[in-house]
Amino acid sequence: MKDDILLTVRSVKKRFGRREVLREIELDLKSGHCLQLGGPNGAGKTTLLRILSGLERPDQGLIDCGDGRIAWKRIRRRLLEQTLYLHQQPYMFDGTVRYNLAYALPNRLSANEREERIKQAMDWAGLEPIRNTSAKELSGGERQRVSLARAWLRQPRMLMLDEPTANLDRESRRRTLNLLTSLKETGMSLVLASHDPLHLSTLIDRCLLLHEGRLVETEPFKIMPLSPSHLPSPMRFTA
Amino acid sequence: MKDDILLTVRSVKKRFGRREVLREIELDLKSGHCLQLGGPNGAGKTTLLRILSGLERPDQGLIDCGDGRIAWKRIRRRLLEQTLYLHQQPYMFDGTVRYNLAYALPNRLSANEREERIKQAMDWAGLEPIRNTSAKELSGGERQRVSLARAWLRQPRMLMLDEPTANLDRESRRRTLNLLTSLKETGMSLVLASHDPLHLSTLIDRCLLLHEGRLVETEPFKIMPLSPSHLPSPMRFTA
Amino acid sequence: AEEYPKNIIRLATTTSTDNSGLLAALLPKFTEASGYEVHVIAVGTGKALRMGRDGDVDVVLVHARATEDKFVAEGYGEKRYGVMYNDFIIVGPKDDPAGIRSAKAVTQALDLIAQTQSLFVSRGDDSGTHKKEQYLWNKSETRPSKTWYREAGQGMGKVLQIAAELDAYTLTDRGTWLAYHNKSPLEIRFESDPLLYNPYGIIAVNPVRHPDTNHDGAMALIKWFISPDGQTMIGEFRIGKDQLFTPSADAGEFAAFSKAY
Amino acid sequence: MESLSESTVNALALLFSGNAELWEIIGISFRVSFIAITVAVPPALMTAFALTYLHFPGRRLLISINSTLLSVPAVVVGLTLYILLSRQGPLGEWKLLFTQTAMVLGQIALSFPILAAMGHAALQGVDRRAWETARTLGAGPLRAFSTVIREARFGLMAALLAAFGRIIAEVGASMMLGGNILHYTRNIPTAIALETSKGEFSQGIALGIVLLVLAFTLNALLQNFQGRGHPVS
Amino acid sequence: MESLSESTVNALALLFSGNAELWEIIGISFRVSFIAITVAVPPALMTAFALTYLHFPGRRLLISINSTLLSVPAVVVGLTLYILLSRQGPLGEWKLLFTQTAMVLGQIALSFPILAAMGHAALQGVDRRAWETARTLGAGPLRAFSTVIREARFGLMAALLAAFGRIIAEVGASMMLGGNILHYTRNIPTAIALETSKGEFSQGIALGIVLLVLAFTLNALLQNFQGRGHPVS
Ligand SMILES: Nc1ncnc2c1ncn2[C@@H]1O[C@H](COP(=O)(O)OP(=O)(O)OP(=O)(O)O)[C@@H](O)[C@H]1O
Ligand SMILES: Nc1ncnc2c1ncn2[C@@H]1O[C@H](COP(=O)(O)OP(=O)(O)OP(=O)(O)O)[C@@H](O)[C@H]1O
Ligand SMILES: [Mg+2]
Ligand SMILES: [Mg+2]
Repeated sequence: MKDDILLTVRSVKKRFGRREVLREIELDLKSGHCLQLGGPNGAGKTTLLRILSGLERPDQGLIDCGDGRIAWKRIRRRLLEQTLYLHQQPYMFDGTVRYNLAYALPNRLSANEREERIKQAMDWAGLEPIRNTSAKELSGGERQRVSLARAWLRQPRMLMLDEPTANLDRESRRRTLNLLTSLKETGMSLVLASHDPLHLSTLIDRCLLLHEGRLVETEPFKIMPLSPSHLPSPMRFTA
Repeated sequence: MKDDILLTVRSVKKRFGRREVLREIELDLKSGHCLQLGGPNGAGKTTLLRILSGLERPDQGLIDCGDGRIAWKRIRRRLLEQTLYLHQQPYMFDGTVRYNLAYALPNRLSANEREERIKQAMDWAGLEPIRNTSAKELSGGERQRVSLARAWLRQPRMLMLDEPTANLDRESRRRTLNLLTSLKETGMSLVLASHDPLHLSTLIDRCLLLHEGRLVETEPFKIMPLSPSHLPSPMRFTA
Repeated sequence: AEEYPKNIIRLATTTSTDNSGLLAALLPKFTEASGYEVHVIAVGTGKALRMGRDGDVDVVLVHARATEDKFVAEGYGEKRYGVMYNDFIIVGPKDDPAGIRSAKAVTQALDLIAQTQSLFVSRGDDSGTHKKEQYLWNKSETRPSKTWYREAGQGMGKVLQIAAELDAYTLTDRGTWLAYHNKSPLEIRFESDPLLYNPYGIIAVNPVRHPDTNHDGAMALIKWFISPDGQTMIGEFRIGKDQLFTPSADAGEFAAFSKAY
Repeated sequence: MESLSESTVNALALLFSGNAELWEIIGISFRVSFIAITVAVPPALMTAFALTYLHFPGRRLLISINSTLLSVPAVVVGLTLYILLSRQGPLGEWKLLFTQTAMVLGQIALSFPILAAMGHAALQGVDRRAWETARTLGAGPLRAFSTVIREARFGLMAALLAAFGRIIAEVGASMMLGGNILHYTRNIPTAIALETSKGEFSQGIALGIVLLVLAFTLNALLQNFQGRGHPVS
Repeated sequence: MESLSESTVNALALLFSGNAELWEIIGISFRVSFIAITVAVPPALMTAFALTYLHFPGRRLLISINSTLLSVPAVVVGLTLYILLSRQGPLGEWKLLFTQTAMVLGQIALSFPILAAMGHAALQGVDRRAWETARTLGAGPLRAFSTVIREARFGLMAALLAAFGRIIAEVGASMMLGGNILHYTRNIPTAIALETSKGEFSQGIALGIVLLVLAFTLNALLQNFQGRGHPVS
């Protein structure tokens, strides 16, 4: 299963107004790999993750998740099916914590299975005491945990994580690392945008830096040089 | 100016439904001091900061910011005048980045002064290139930077920072540290809730941990023990 | 599409016949006798005739003689049958500022109103009453002027209310007045002039033009209205002790009618 | 003149004594308006959704046109439909004039712009992450749509109430299209208009109060479903 | 029957040829409705704000009552004011009946519940952090209030348009309180009602079109101020 390429990205571009945020994105995402996406604020990390999840439409370029060249509409549907994007600021549906978790469950499960899995997710994320609280009222870290628990319940093929450990306390970070590690072992691919990758460093297979709208390879833990002038010229990567 | 006590908090309580989030908060905040507020997710850090900023009403207890015992309505007005609360997830007004910054300026300034200060704030936060972007579209880090720039423009007596460095890149964190250090030197008091206080460690005068609704003193960098059972019994602090 | 059932007759009529309660008193008897049900659509004379012209109703009962004749002449309606009449009156404030109580003729009454510039409220809605009023102003020597003449553009009941509020004169049919006079501070200030005669006619919509109207029903209704039974009932209809309408159907017409249908 | 309180009491007495004619009028009112709103809601919601989530040419124009439709007087709506449905009109074949169906059509035309305009405003107020989160959590477009609607339910309910209030109380179009025929198309507002035109004010007020009482009951019921009625701050 | 397009052309020709009587009617319509909405907006906004941001006993009840008021037929509003203002009524001294002032009062009563209910829904949709951020950045209650209103302007504009559309097009109350007196209180909707009651359908339609054209122009102007008309996603 490993080494399957789940996602191929070629010369993807995206602009907002007159600002070219992504100029030429080239990327291959392998099954069971974790890719760390670095870059300063406003570099385009969120934009790229959203494109890879089918939430944002690129202006140009090719994205292939196993179906070859198809129209964006179909690619979009495939991406939405296969990936899960974890918002940088998670959105909670109006309802209890339990409602928010149940939302992510696949339809085909039986009532018992659903209960079982929701219970597991709550235990993992420590949400049991607040299962009936309105999710809109949760603290920052609790929201982040609900968001991660939803990802675990959904179990997509690819997981796009936008700052998953921001707002989490130390214990939750440890658990998140464990969770992501086990998910990765099942063959799930992860793309991680984070300014604090330290907590998840054992997870990361490769580090990429978004520099002037291109992806450049960089060494782990040097992902945020203050002056990026010495960087190598852009090239293609296989994560 | 230093060592003035700006804020005295006595046995403040707050519950949400049946959950007692704050049980017995005792705190003195001195001018020019920085206090780090620790505690796991859902401990009540945000709730406490919001109470201290006049945004949330405590169920019980005494808060004194120099006027003695007065009705909550008046305390609230005083707190709103003297403190600024930096939301854990900053809110951007519908408008450009420039509009959002200008909002925080005191009214009494002349047009020239306003321009000057907005320019300084933009330079500091690196917002010049996106001054006319709609603030609702900003990236996570950019929002955080606008939020900090607004705090600098407002220059309150006390600053309540809720996860100010989450989502910030390395350079922005460095600048934030510089900013907060210089603000502190002018006599401003800071209360900082953060799961990543490392970046701001040189700033912190004292660390407090929210434990079961009470504040307990702890050593810097040990603020988040995984099992808080060995903690000392609650006591009163002067920060 | 839902077919309008054949036992239903659609009657467009003026508000005066409906609001006075006449139809509510008469029609159940007709239904009992004939089996037809009557849907009453109460609107102004102009609109009632318009509905007949477009074939949206089966029969019309209105009071605007000249317009009715034109309606028949243009082939929209079959034949006009006289049913009943009442008369118009001028009502006004108790103290009668224009002093029309002593007027000899209705035209003189109107002249007095104009000369004293007393407020006068007009229907202004092209109804039978409005047409009559315009006819009377034309007969008189003076013309309305904006300063004291108010065109309300509403039904008779509303105009009576407006006149009451403004302490103004107005021309009304006796039927509506009798229905209202208990609630109104106004009083009859002028009556009994041959020019104020107000006849009501009933006309079936021309089945040649509109084959899908309920012509049989329309004829049954007309027949009943002009039959001795119907005529008696019209004559016996009272509000309090006042008779509202005087039956006026032509017996010869009824005889001819009975022969034909 | 009968006093207001007196006529209120009389009206309620009539209502609860099961006066058949009154209940018939009430029944017609609610039947017609319920059908109209039921038919109008789905396309109006779709329109509101399209205006909120789809970029397409002429979008702004459509919004403008829709808000303009809000200012179409009911009599004009009634008149236009009247001309269409009259025997002479293009749809005269259907023989709908002076039936409840015609009233339903009129009320649909009246409620649609309100539902679409207010629905648009309500959906516009929902964070776009609601839609995205639903989709990325595996919801199909339909489920995501219903999730967004759920998030906007407070505003949508206001839209529903405003639209229902408008048509249940509307007199111009009902009068013109239904003809105010007793037992068939006389509903509460046309009955009120009739009574007041006869100068029977207290009857009119009484019917108005009946309408109010029923509307209030309905509202209270709906608000229970609505949930988020608590203040923001 | 004159065709629809023909009467449209005729109406517009009348409009632009400066037909005095037509423009007088238009003037009365807009004058009355503008004054009414100007008077109604501030208290309605206050109410909406209180419903959104203040906890007070009876809040839910007030919301229910307000939504219920949406279903009050215009004729009932008209009738109630009529009884108050008539000679026999408690305010008969003022001699307001059948004046434009009476029409203004009626339209205020009609627009208030719409403005309050839709305004409440719009304000409820604004993130509570908007208010908090404003206050904590040093804005006084008044400035924070106007900031929240600015954030909700899309929904509030929809409320304004709906309310204005309702009263500019409303016929029942205007007819009853104004009396449809030519040169004094005849406005567009009552004029339309009059024309159609005469069976002059094309005249009625023509006036309706005049109203539409003017409403559309007004809408287009307002939308320019509004700004956030772009789709959410
Ligand atoms: N919808 C939009 N309209 C206009 N500009 C946008 C939009 N979305 C993003 N941007 C801009 O594009 C740039 C890239 O944004 P993005 O959110 O991808 O950055 P990021 O790398 O995730 O930053 P951060 O580390 O701060 O989260 C930013 O400057 C942002 O202001
Ligand atoms: N308005 C509210 N209604 C109900 N519960 C609330 C409300 N606000 C906060 N809570 C609950 O109170 C607890 C404390 O919340 P608070 O936001 O203060 O935590 P925190 O210490 O800031 O957590 P984090 O580190 O995750 O930001 C949480 O469990 C939260 O769910
Ligand atoms: Mg980002
Ligand atoms: Mg918090």
